[in-house]
Amino acid sequence: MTFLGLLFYILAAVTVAATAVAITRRNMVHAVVYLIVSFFGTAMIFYFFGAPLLAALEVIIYAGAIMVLFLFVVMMVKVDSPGEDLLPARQWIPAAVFGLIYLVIAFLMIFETRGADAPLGLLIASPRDFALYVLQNHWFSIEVISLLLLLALIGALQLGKSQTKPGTGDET
Amino acid sequence: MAYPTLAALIMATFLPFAAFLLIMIFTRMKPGLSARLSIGSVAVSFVCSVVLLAQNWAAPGPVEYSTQFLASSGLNVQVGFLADQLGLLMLTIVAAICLLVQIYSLGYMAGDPGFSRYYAFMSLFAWAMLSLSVSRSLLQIYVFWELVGLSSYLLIGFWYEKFSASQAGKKAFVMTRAGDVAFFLGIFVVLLNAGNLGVLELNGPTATRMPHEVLTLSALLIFGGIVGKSAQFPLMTWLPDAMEGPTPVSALLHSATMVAAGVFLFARLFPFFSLSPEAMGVFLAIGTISMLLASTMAMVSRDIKRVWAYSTISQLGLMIMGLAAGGYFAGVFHLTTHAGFKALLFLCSGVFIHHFGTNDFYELGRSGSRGLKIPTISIVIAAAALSGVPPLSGYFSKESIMSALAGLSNPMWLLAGLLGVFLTAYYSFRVMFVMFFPKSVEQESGHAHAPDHAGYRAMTGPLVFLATVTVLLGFFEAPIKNFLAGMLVIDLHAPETNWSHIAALVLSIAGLALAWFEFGRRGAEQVGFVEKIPPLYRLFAERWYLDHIYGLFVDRVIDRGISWLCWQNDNKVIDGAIDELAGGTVEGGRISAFLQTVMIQYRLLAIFAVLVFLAFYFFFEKI
Amino acid sequence: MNWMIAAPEIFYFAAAMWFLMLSFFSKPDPRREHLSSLLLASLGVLVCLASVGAQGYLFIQAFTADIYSQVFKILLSLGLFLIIALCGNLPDIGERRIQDFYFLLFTCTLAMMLLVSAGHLLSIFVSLEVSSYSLYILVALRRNQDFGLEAGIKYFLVGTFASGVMLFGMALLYSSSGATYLSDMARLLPEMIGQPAVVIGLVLTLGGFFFKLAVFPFHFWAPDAYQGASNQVAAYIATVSKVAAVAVIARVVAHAGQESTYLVHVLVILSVASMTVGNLAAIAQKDLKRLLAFSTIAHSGYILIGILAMNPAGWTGTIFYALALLAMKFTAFLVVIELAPEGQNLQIDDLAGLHRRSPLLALALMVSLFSLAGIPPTIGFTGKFLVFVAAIERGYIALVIIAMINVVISLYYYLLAIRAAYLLEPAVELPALTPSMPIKLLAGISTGLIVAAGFFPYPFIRIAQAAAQVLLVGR
Amino acid sequence: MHMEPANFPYLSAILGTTVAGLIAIMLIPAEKKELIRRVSATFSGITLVISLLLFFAYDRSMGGFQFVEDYSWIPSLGIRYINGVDGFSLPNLLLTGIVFFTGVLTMWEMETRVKEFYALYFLLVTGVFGLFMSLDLFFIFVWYDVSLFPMYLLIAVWGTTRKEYGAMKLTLYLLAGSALILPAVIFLYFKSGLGTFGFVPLMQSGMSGTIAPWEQKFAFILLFLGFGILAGVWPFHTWSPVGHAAAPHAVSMVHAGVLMKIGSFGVLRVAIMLCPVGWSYWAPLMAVLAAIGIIYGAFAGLRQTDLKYVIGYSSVSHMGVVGLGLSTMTVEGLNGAVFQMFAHGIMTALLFSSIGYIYDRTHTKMVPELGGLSRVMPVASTFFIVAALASMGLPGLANFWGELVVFIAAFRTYPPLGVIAVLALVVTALFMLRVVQRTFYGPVDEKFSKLQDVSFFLGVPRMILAAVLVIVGLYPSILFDVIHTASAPFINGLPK
Amino acid sequence: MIVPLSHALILSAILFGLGVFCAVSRRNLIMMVLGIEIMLNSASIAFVAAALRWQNLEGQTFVLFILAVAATEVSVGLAIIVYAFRRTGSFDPGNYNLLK
Repeated sequence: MTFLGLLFYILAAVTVAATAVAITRRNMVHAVVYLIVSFFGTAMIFYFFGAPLLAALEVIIYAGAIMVLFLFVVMMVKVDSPGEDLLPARQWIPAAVFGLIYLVIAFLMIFETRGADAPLGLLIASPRDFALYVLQNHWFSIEVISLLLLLALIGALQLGKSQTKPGTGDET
Repeated sequence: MAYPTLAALIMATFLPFAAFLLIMIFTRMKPGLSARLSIGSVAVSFVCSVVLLAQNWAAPGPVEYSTQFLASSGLNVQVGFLADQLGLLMLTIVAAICLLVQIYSLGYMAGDPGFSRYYAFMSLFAWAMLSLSVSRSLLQIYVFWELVGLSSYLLIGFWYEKFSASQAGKKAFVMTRAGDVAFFLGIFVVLLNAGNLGVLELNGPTATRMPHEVLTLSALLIFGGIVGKSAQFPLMTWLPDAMEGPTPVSALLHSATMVAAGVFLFARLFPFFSLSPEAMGVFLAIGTISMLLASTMAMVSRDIKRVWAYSTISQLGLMIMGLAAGGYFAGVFHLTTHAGFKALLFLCSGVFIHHFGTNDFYELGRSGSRGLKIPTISIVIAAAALSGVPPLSGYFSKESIMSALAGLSNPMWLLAGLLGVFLTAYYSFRVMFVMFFPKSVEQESGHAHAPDHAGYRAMTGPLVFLATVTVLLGFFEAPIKNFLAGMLVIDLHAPETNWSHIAALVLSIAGLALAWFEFGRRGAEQVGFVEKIPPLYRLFAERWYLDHIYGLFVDRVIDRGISWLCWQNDNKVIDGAIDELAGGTVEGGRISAFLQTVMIQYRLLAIFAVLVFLAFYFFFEKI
Repeated sequence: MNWMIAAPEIFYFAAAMWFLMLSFFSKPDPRREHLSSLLLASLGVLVCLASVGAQGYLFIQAFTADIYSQVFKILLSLGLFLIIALCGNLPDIGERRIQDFYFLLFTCTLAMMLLVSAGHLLSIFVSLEVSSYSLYILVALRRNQDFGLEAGIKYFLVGTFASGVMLFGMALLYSSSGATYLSDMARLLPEMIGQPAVVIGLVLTLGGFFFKLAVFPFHFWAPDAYQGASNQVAAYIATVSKVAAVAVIARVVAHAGQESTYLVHVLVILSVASMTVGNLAAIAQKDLKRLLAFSTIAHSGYILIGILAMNPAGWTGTIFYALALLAMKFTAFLVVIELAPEGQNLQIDDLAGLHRRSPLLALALMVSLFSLAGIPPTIGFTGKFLVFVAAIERGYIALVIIAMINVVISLYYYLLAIRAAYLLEPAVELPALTPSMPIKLLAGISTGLIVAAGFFPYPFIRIAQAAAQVLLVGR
Repeated sequence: MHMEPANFPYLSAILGTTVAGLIAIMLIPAEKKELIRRVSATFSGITLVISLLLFFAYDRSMGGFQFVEDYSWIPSLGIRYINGVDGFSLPNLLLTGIVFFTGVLTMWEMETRVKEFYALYFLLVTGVFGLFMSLDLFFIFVWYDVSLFPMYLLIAVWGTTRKEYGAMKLTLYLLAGSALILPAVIFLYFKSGLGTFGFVPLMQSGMSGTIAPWEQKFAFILLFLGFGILAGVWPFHTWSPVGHAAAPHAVSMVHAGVLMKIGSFGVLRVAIMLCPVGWSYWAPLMAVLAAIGIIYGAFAGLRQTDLKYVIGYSSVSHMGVVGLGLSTMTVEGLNGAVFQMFAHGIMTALLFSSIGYIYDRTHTKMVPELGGLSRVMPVASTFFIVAALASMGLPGLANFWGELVVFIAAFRTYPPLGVIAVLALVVTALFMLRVVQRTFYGPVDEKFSKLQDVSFFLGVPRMILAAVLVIVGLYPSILFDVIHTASAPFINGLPK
Repeated sequence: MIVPLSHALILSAILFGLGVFCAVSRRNLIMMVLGIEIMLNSASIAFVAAALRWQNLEGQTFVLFILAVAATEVSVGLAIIVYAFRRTGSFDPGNYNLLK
């Protein structure tokens, strides 16, 4: 086992653990913070997998922007959800059962597949190469995704515009 | 066959049908015209039949005319005419009695709201019965057989507003239908085994090619039709009920002609039946049973028409006995004479009923039925003929049947026959004595005067004619025998045993005497000996409980049994299952719809679970 | 690069931008917006028709124009035009939001056009997301916000869940096969389709499309979204969005899924489950739109039959079925929209007396429902017939029998709706409906088309056949 | 198989006339009821005339399919618009024409939603005509369904007893049948390997064994059950009495008179003629079901108190006779079966037409509530009684010959079943006469004493039907000659 | 080499499972969105690992776009959820049950 390999396992363990902790937190702020840890771990893995740009983006966008947005929302609406049934038994037990079956099958599926044990050689995509590649090959998708972002913007705006008090009409 | 003959046959048979159609479609509203049409057509038929009879009197053998019918159905059905001696004789009898009865009906049915309808049905009957007489194949006979059944149904239920009349019509149709189904099956058996339904072929060599068992089976099945139509045991109870119809109808259909069709069919297929002694034995037994049972019933009835109806059954049984005993001529001759005197009996009774408005002959007697001279004389002649009093026609025909029976090895049949003769004389004259020597006469005057209007004349004319025939016909035994001898049917047994003649005569006189003793002599209490034995009386009056058995059968087994089961099966089992299925589907829909409304996380879980299952299935499928 | 092959997309992009600009710079005017959108949509139809012969690739193969995609673009543009024709009265979308409403509609249609042309997993994914997001917003935009937001949330959650599943599937597919272009898949996958990660990845990938088509088990959003969305939006989801989903599923399956019996089995299971669940649940519905949602789910099951046959007849039938679905669902929704001038949700009982209030609409409803039920001689029957023929050619006769039994079940609830329209009398006397002339014309034409195309389907079949040629990859 | 092209598209002319009638009715404003009736009568009269012309123009010496029209329809699937008539379809076409026309006249007095009624009625009949004349399985299926689905509204809107239940049951039941037919048809299409839905080539491949025996057996049972449901095969008959009772009179007429024939015709045309091997394999089952149906229908009919239920069950019984004929695998059997289809169609149409008249006057069709009607409406009663007698299989009326020939064939092939079937004649007679007795005989009820008898005009449809019964009854060859041209070559051409 | 591809895939699969678990069992709309984010993230790991296996940048490109989509999802999703919360005052998905 190489050093990087060991590091991978450690990071994987951290990521999984952080995620697992995150999803079981009653306090959503805590959950988000743990999830940020998880995303940091993911970013590290990206880095070792030769995607430094993505690692950075993961930290900036996922851990930074997205999670912060979550935090904003959670804090803005100020809900501690004390009454929340954290993990209702009639939900998590079936979910856990299917989750376990799923894991078994996932293991089976991954190991049964030819070439699954292919070693991951080290190859680093420099941000420059990556950017060139993306722009050369996936300009189309970039255009589309820009449309998506525009859409999200307008959508969020519209939903806000249409926001009304219960009982009053449309126009506020 | 010469064309004139064919033309005569066609005219004889189809004219009444034309009359039927014309009346039904055009002249329902014009009773007079309807009657004229009907009578005219029958008159032409009668003339044609007489001409044909005369023409063929000396002809050597049967003449047949046939044409292909239904060639393309895959069956080879030949239709046409078979004008042999038997057929022509029957044709003439039927045409004659039809004509007489229709003339008689002018008076009897006058003023009835359904006058046109009556004549339409009469014409329908005439067509069917005349055609039946000269049909050349079994299938054709079956067709007209059913049609006479139909006209019988319609005419019995003529006064349909009377519940009993419509009931009786239905009963008649269904009971004869039951017999006809056997006949129908018999036809199939014959067709499939002999490949031919022609009467001549069956009577000829074709039948001998059939296996014996099959032949017996088919004979028995065909005899089922005879049992139904001629009201033999066990399908006998419809005939007395059929007396609900107008009396001329009873005279025509239910005594003289239609019911005799059974016997006629027997005679038609006589050579064929003769090939199976077993079947003949069964026929003999059934004829005997019917004759005796019906006689006993006649002994206790107080309804004049019913007495004659029972007597009809009994006489038909006697004819069948004669035929089954091998006395071909005896049977046919008795058929001929019986047609005359039985029609006469009914027509006379009709006059009384019409006049006094009651069927009860005790009542008639009290009302002074003696006052009507012509009917009184005629009915006595007819009753005497029925009883076998010489020299009336009945005497001769009965004697020949007795001699046929006497020819059998087992004397029991003859004894039964003689018993029948005794009983016949007894019950006939029971009626005569009660009617004409009543204990008390309520109204000597009043009705006693013979009415003198056109209707009455129309009614009495046929009486006189028939009475004459009854008196004279007996003396034509020999010519008729000669005529029928041309049928190539030799009586199997024709021994001349004098003692049976004498015994029959003695017994009929004895019956007459007993009747006189109990009913006729001055001061007789007019109560028969049977009536003094209550259980026996009840047995006879209830017609040996045959109707009860049928009623129970229809009610319990068919109506409340099979039919109920079928209906319940439809409702509960089949429809129940279908409704259950439909209800289950709707219920499933409700459940399914409910499952779509569960909380969103369960839905996501369901998606996940299905995906897990599908992935799992991949490995499962590989195994 | 020949940009002209993307003419429809460019046109629709421009149209969407037009409304975006309007919303920035102009006060809303419903009538003007409607007329301009109608004009643009009809122009769009013309553009699509004009570019029907376009063929070629843009962005390597990420954008593929071929007869298949162009035919579907015509259907999509036609669908958009028809839906916009029903938007003359938009009571459920606030006046202020009307420009954005049209923007979203055009954007969504544009995304679907990109979707049917996409030749790369990534471009498929992003196009799908764009169309989904515009729909989430459209659904949530309803004036009745309790309904709209709830429907939006559910639609959104199921949709993102499905796209998560799809991404995971794509990851599996890519990690084990290395193929991302559909053409690569057609080349590489046949020999490794037996690998679990490949084929399960493919199934999960299809999950995202199944969500669009509302195939079991990704159908859970449909009833709520239909019921919660405004009538016009529901009509759009039921017609245009389904056409696009059919297109992309057929294309992906044709490229990636040939030779896999496992995939066929999965599709059979999902098909049977979809139609059974959809038809059964529809029986118990009172809300007309919800009923139509379940009927859509059932129809996705029938369409899958054509797809899983994976033969030319199957592709042809699938494409024809998409057309059929467009026509039938549109006609049904036309009646719904005309019957609900306030934009309210219709109960089945509200149809009472329709045969007197408007014989034409009643007839249109009856014909469309019978067509949905697959009764000849309607286009719905011909569509079913074609996919059944394809399935039996492959020997899936049991599947067809099950489908036919489902047809019988479905007939029950369609008949209930027809019964309401033709038999029931309303409790209070309702005024006669007088749809505007264009609507009458539209109802007449669509009803006529349903019958005519059912009876003389050959021209449409030929188009479908031509389009289906594209899917015969690797043969 | 001989195919004689038509010099004039008579068959399409029939379809065209019904469709034109449909369109004409749709264009007339709903208020002009009288005009709608007249238009309907005219168009249906034209179809009757054309079908009569066809019937007599058909060359009996040549046989085969005549008046064939053949146009390409969906070439990619080998679907063609082929119409043609042979000895099997010709009587059914004529039957449809007669029942169609008389049905229009029977409904003359109806006042509710006249326009819609006649429009749906025309649609229904278009399907029926189409099915009888089409020689392409695709079209046969299409017409089959076209003739079914208008039924729902026709019954549910204009019906009487439990109409919505009956309508729903009938529609779902019959379409469940079509659920079996369609897969089987497509199955045969592929198994023949010919790439055509054309009836004649498929039949040849069925005859020659190109379609393997197991395939024929499989397809046959699907087709038999599918069409058999419509033909009222026991135990799938329960929709029939319910549906009959619920339907309006003309629809009952078409339904029992023609629609059930579609079922048996489908069994003959599609199941039997395409899958002869399957036929010979399943024939005993067919025969047993048919025999049960005959006797069962008669017994179940015995308990009914609703006139239409009685007729419904008698239809089950009579259609059993058809089924029995079809199961015998003989020329006679087929002849008798097709003949019986015609005869039963006319007979039952007459019954329903008469019941319709009675119901319109008395507003009841429950036997116990009726009585003595012969006194107040003798002519109407006569029509009913004639039909009832025909139903009993009385010689001289059409049904007798059909039953006779079928029974003979059955007796030859399945003697025990033949006996059972013949025994049912007694039961049929019993229940028919009971109904006649209780409805028409007996004292007339006070509330009915003012009723009018049928007028000449309203009597016309019943007269036509009764006349057909009598004419065919007296001269059955008129039909047998035609039917034989189809049945004999078919049976003789069967693979040994 | 770092690790076999399968190990990275296993990591991805575990995270995906956790994401699903979170989405289906936390009765909180925000947590559900969070769970879906985790699912998207798990796909990203698989893509990056696969990119390494095939030695091309396709996988990494995917991840780039997943980031964008995730951002969109959060913005639109949270917007809808927050507005819904304003009307109903609840994040409990069980409270959204008007439509049936």
